[in-house]
Amino acid sequence: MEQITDATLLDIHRRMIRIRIFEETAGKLMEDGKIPGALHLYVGQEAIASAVMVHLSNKDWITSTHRGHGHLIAKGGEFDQMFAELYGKATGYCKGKGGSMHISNLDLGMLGANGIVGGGPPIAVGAGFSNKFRKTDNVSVSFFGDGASNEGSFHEAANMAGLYKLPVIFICENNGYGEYTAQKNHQAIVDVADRAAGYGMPGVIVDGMDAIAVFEAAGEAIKRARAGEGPTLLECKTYRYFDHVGVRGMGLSYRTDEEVEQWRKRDPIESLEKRLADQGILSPEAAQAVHDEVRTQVQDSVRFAEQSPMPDPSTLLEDVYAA
Amino acid sequence: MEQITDATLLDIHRRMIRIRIFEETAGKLMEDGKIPGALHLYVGQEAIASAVMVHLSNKDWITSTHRGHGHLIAKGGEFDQMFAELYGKATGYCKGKGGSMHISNLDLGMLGANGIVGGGPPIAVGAGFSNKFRKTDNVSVSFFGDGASNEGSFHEAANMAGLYKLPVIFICENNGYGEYTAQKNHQAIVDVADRAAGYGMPGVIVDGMDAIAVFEAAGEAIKRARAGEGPTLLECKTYRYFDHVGVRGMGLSYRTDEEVEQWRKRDPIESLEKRLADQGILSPEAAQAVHDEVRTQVQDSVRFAEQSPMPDPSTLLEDVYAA
Amino acid sequence: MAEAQVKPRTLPYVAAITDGVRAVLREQDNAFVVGEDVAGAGGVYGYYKGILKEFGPDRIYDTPISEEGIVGLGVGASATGCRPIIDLMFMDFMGECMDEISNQMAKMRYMFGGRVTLPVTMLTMAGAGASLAAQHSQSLEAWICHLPGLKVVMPTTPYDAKGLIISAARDNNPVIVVLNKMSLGMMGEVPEESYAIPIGEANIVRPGANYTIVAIGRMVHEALKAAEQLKDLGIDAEVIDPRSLQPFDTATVVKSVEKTHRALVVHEAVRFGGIGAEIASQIQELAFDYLDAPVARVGAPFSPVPFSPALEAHYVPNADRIVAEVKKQLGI
Amino acid sequence: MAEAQVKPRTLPYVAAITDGVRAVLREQDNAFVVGEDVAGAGGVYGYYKGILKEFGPDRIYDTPISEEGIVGLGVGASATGCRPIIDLMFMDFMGECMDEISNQMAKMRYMFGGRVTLPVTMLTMAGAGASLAAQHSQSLEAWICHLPGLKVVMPTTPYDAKGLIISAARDNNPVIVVLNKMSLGMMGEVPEESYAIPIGEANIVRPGANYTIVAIGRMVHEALKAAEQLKDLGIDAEVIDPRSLQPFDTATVVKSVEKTHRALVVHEAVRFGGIGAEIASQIQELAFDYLDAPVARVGAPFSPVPFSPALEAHYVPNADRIVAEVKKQLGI
Ligand SMILES: Cc1ncc(C[n+]2csc(CCOP(=O)(O)OP(=O)(O)O)c2C)c(N)n1
Ligand SMILES: Cc1ncc(C[n+]2csc(CCOP(=O)(O)OP(=O)(O)O)c2C)c(N)n1
Ligand SMILES: [Mg+2]
Ligand SMILES: [Mg+2]
Repeated sequence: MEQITDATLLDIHRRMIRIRIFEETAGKLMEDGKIPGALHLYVGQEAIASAVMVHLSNKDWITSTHRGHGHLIAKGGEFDQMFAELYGKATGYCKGKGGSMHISNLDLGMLGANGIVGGGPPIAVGAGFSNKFRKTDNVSVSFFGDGASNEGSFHEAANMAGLYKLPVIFICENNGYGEYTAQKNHQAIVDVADRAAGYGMPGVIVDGMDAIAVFEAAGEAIKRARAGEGPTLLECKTYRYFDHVGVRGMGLSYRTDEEVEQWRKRDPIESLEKRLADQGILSPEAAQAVHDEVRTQVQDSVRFAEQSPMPDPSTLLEDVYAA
Repeated sequence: MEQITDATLLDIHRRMIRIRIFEETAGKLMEDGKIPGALHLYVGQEAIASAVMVHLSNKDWITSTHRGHGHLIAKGGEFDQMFAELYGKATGYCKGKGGSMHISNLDLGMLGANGIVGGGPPIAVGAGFSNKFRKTDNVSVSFFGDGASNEGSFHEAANMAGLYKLPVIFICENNGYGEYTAQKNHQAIVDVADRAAGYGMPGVIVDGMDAIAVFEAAGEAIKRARAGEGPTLLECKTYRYFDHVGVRGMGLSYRTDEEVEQWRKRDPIESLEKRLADQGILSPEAAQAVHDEVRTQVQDSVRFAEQSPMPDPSTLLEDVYAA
Repeated sequence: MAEAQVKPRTLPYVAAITDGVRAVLREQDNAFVVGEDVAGAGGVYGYYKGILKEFGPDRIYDTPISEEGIVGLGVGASATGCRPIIDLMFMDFMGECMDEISNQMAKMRYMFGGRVTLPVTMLTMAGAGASLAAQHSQSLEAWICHLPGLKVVMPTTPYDAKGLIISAARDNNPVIVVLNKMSLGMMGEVPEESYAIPIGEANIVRPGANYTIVAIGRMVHEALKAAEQLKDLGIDAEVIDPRSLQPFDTATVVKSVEKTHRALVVHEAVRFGGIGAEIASQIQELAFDYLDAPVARVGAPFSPVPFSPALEAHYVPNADRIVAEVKKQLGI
Repeated sequence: MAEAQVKPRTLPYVAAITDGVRAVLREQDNAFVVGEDVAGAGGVYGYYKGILKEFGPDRIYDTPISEEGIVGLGVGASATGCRPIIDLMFMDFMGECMDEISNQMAKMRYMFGGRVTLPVTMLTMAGAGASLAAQHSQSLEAWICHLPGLKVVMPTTPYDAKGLIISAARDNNPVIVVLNKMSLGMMGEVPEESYAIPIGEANIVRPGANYTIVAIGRMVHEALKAAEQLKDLGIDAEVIDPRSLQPFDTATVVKSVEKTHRALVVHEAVRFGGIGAEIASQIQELAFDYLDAPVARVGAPFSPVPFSPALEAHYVPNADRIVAEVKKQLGI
């Protein structure tokens, strides 16, 4: 198993902070009515995107979900273009045409958030097929939720990846809920990883609140994929702190405060910081400096987004077709 | 395990003969240009439909596939209305509107052949849901192929059946091919039953050429379902003797003559007859008499179908909507 | 049972949907609701609020995120003695279940020679205007109106929402009820008792003398606003809400055009290939000699629905665009 | 490379498809074919015969029966540097993959602000007349023409089949090529060399003076037969094959109607909500003052496709029904 370096640990840590602060800020802006539409926030799940993405280059593809900001940030997304997109501004990654649910950047290898649950896995299979066809050693990673694992599209994609031994990693971020429906009310199994056997691929379970565990498990899966040994289904047990949409969301009582508290006690950032401090890699003060720095970046980017122009109505019918 | 009676054995035997002779005749009529459209023949797989169906009443539902004649015959389908349907006659089960791929009879609990691979499982889940909702102890059985097990619809249906613990039995007739594509070229697994674990249901494998083995395994699964213990995925390893469509079909060399011969040596009818003879339940002569009787019935029914009128064009727009 | 005489009660569209579903569950023992987040959460737009509490878990079920499975459940259950109400959270998700809708639900009766009956009702949410972008804002009624075997209704008021849901559920055919997310807060009179609105009968929501506007779904309200503006131009527009798109009440529309000599069809869906094309074609086929000008159409332009409010505002048809189109047609 | 001058060669439509695919695989290194039974079997209609042998297993792949997976593969591979040709065995199976077609393939470029390009070509088989019943005989082009982001072409001759497949594959957008199963044996001239037919340009297959017939897909041939019959009635029909439905060559059609003053649109699809409604609407919008009669439409009646040949013969539009509709329109 690849030994994790201090630099990588710090890299993961910074990505997690970037996600956390971006998301907290975005959620507030949405609930204050500044950002239109619906935001699905990633807070609580930061370890997964961050620890997976440090293994990838811009030529490795990912597909994401409706809960996609974290994936894009971890893949290198810039706050300016991200906030601008959330605000629907012309300077956004998608020129304001996509918004939160379709935020994307091909240059970073990010094939888009997706408003369709289960929309991503077949596309990731296509990207993996492409990587193999073009004889690269690049991989594609498909992030999806526990809820999405019940979509037929996931099944078809997983079967095809297994069949063609494609360099695809299926990462199920099992946060225990699909919207307001608990996992036990949407599938009769506890571990989504149990489905891997049906596609001829390994199914691996990892603690999604533990960045280092995710780093190691994802590293194994990605190494296998690059080596032409085929796909892996990696299930990360995790939790989202906020509501399905926004922060407070609809205020439904589908889960208890105690449950949320239990998970928050295992906060992926806090526990990583503790470990980094214990090992003398990053002092609490230095960690705080990262937070502060990122917070400033976020504030700057919010300002950038707010000051950016709305797309001109004349652009409405542009970008439907390529020349 | 339920002890099989002589009467049941004879019943299964007769159903198998009825399927075999019906199908051989229908295939010839199609290839002679008498029956329009496409027939997918069940010859070789007779043990499965026959041994499952003896467990069911007319109030137990089944969904079938494009290869559906055998299922309907085993469920009690009459040759007259079946041949008439294949000929597109007004006297057919569907008044000529459905043909082979949609042949059905609700009174017998047969929810139709289906031209869509994977179209059946979700409907069987609906029927199972209905059985449970209406507080009956009836079950529904969904027949589907190895190829169909790669459709997203199967996945969604299986997951829902497992979740709600529905009285549904998923019977995969694994004949090794989806059209001209061998199983190893459409999925990375050998046993479709491996997928059961992913839905929280038992996966059982049985020799689909052995009527008694199918009877026993299906009996267990149906008993479980009736008792409210939920669904089962039962995989029956089998083989189709003829081409994907028709008898000679497209004449492609996607499988070897030796392979066909190997399977034919394990013919489900011959082996059952041998066993019935050995056990003194049915002498070869008595078995022959069943064949002869059925052959005469088939001939009579072909005559009935041929002499039946075509549907009147005035009926074209009938049956689109219910009153 | 003697219904007590109640005085007019107003409800928002969202509560009228609930009221319709409640009426169905009361009057039909074999009716139940299935869909994503319908039971525990009461639906993401809240229109099943209270149903679980009132009717219990045997009558309303949360499902996995499995649209094809949900529709298949509706098909199989309705074929075997139940009267399911299935919920498709957003109409945009029809892509996930179009096989069960189009190849099974719509065709099964015909393929079986009329020997099966599918009393299944599907509720789904359409419409743009909420900055939900390309995959949560579509109006795809054109797809399903093109499918023999289905009925399609689009309630535009609280009154119609309740009444059409009840009619849909009483109908012995698959009926798709297309709701509109921007109308959820709209208030209107909704009687307490159960009542049905005949499927296939258009509603003349504003009688008028010299112009016919056929408005689909939420566009009815924009057409009414447009009609007010048109008054100043001396145009007395008749606004027709077909309510049911399949079957479509051609007669009412044609009769109107015979009187007014001019017509415009408006819908939220993309103009090219929208249901407006069918309606415009029918009008010119059947009232050609009465027409003083071509039948006009207003619909969304030819792009996916944009996210940015700045673009979406220019995308979704509204009263101003209707008025502009009328003026263009009249050369004023 | 100097192409040798070859003398006209005739091929059946089925072989012209193969020829088109072969041309694409030769000229585009990043093109490959994926679909059910396309490689080993050469396709259930045989139009990939020989491709595996000529190009090897790296260029053509059999897939599982997973239509949504197949289309998703096309989306993902085309977004990342390949030019896939994906095969959907029957157009009826669009129900299984409509999400990947409509929500991903059609919209991705727009949603991403134009920052992705999807050069993916989909071949699929439509049409009734082969006693294949309701789920293997449909013409569903209306669904996909209503989706901004897609292009849709329907080749009606061997020449067009090859040329449009090549154009589709050279196009940098998702293009759906709708083939017709009853035309597979039709013979026609097909040059050896690679050639493209511009997408969006209609073809006037029979010039005429006083009647315009716009015929979609295989109906072009029925329209040509009808035109012969109409000669005896003194009608000199111009038959237009749009070839491309999205984008649609409105100008050519309108110009024809301005000359002929009468028009009829014919397609195999169900008449209600078919693409004929869009075309008829456009004609009356843009050529209203030229029209001597309403634009007529011929399409399939409002039922699923029946299995029985006795019924199917009355279901599928043909020359006689076109002639009858013309006569009705003219009152003769
Ligand atoms: C095809 C489709 N069905 C339903 C929805 C509505 N929806 C959006 S997110 C969601 C829950 C997804 O759950 P999961 O996959 O576990 O992801 P999570 O939200 O937990 O990250 C649902 C049902 C959708 N967007 N697309
Ligand atoms: C949705 C769909 N995709 C493809 C087809 C074409 N098709 C018909 S039968 C078949 C093979 C089915 O294989 P399997 O499920 O193993 O059943 P078998 O024919 O072996 O009985 C295919 C691909 C179809 N009818 N429906
Ligand atoms: Mg989840
Ligand atoms: Mg098979």
